[in-house]
Amino acid sequence: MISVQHEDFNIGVEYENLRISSKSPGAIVTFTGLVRQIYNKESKDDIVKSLYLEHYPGMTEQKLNAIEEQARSKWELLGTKIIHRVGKLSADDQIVFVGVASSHREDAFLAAQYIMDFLKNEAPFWKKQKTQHGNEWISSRKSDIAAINKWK
Amino acid sequence: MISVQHEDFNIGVEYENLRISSKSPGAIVTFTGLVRQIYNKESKDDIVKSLYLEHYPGMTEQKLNAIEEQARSKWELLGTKIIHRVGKLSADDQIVFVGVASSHREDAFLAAQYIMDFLKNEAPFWKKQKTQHGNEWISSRKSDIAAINKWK
Amino acid sequence: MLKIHYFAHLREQLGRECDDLVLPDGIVNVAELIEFLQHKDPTINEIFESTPKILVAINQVVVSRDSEITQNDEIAFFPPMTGG
Amino acid sequence: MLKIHYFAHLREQLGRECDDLVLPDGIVNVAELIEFLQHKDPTINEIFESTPKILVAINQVVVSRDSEITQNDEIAFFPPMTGG
Repeated sequence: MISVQHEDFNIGVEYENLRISSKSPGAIVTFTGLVRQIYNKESKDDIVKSLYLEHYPGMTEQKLNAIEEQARSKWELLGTKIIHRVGKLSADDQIVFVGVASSHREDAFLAAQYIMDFLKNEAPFWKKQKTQHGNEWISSRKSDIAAINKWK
Repeated sequence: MISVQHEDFNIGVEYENLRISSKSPGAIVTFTGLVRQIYNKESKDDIVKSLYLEHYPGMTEQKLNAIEEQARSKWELLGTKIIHRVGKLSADDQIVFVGVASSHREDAFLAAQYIMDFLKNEAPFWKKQKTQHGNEWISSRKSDIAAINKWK
Repeated sequence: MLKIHYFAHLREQLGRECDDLVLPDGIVNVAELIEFLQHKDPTINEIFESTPKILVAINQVVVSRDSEITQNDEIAFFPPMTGG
Repeated sequence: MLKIHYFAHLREQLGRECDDLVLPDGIVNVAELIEFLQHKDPTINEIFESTPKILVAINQVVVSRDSEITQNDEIAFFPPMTGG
């Protein structure tokens, strides 16, 4: 299941939903991405005041569903959930949640990583951060693009 | 932080503790292991009625601390938590929790997997399961032993 | 009628979210459409000249610049994704 | 005095959790201690004969069978771990 939403989410609730809706899982992995106070290590004085998340309505949901489907075809999964927030966020806010239930831990770990790697590169979201130096659209990271290649 | 305990644990609470105690994490990964109703795929009629978890008090805590320390020396982590239950458990009960907070998702995912792989092979816990066919000590899995080798 | 969407800094630089455009005669693929828009709109020209990598989607699927465009397609231009 | 702990099915087969033993003369390493215990206790002999892989810890650290034992060590025998 996927959700693109303005509202915050609760890991405890999401975990329990996965646990209850999956048939006797042996392993549940959750990933939560949060807004770091300092996004760029090289400029440590740039404290993130807020983050604006733009998306492409329609395409975003379609892409997240496709990524979830790909993961479910590659591993034996009992349940998956993807949540991504949009709009204005502050430092330390939660941005993204991926939850995966499976019989075995390897499958749950791999699927959660796979979903995050593809979400980063293929789901149409864009981040703009506000620091004391003004507003700036964040560029994509080489390490995120490289992360895709390990699945090929 | 590690804990070997009889009591159940709450993922929502553990996640929030990690989130609050870590300084501005960008990624939090949680792994939860649960008692599967069917442990062994080859004997599908063996429904797990209960599970008894034995441990070696003292050595267990020492080993979990060492595994946590190893993970913290290999990756840049902002917070870690390991919980393992002992005593009598039932199907679908939670057994083990690993939570890792980091600036980056790769480190959080790798550290959580590393901790689980070493916990499985090196922490002195033993499982005895009760099915309709009686009680049986569970043997170690080849796949768990193999999992260690990928870190060498 | 083509619907052309712009996202992130493209949208900001352009000062609008989308354009409606009747597919011009002789325009067959994405590359040709971009060239047409660059001639038509100096701001679009500037954006494409100054931005190293702009992605294109036709009907919500990322495509290459030699992909064919047909009337009523939904086109979108945006920088590489940075979600998650 | 050595303290010898048994865990999991070893403990169950033996019917006890631990033994106290004064380190016998001439016993220097784990292999020799196991041999000594097998001679002394038929159930221990049976356990070691029938179990393919028994791990040994000295003072809560898993060691190999040629590891030296000294008086007052805490010894433990157990099958491969199956936690998690």
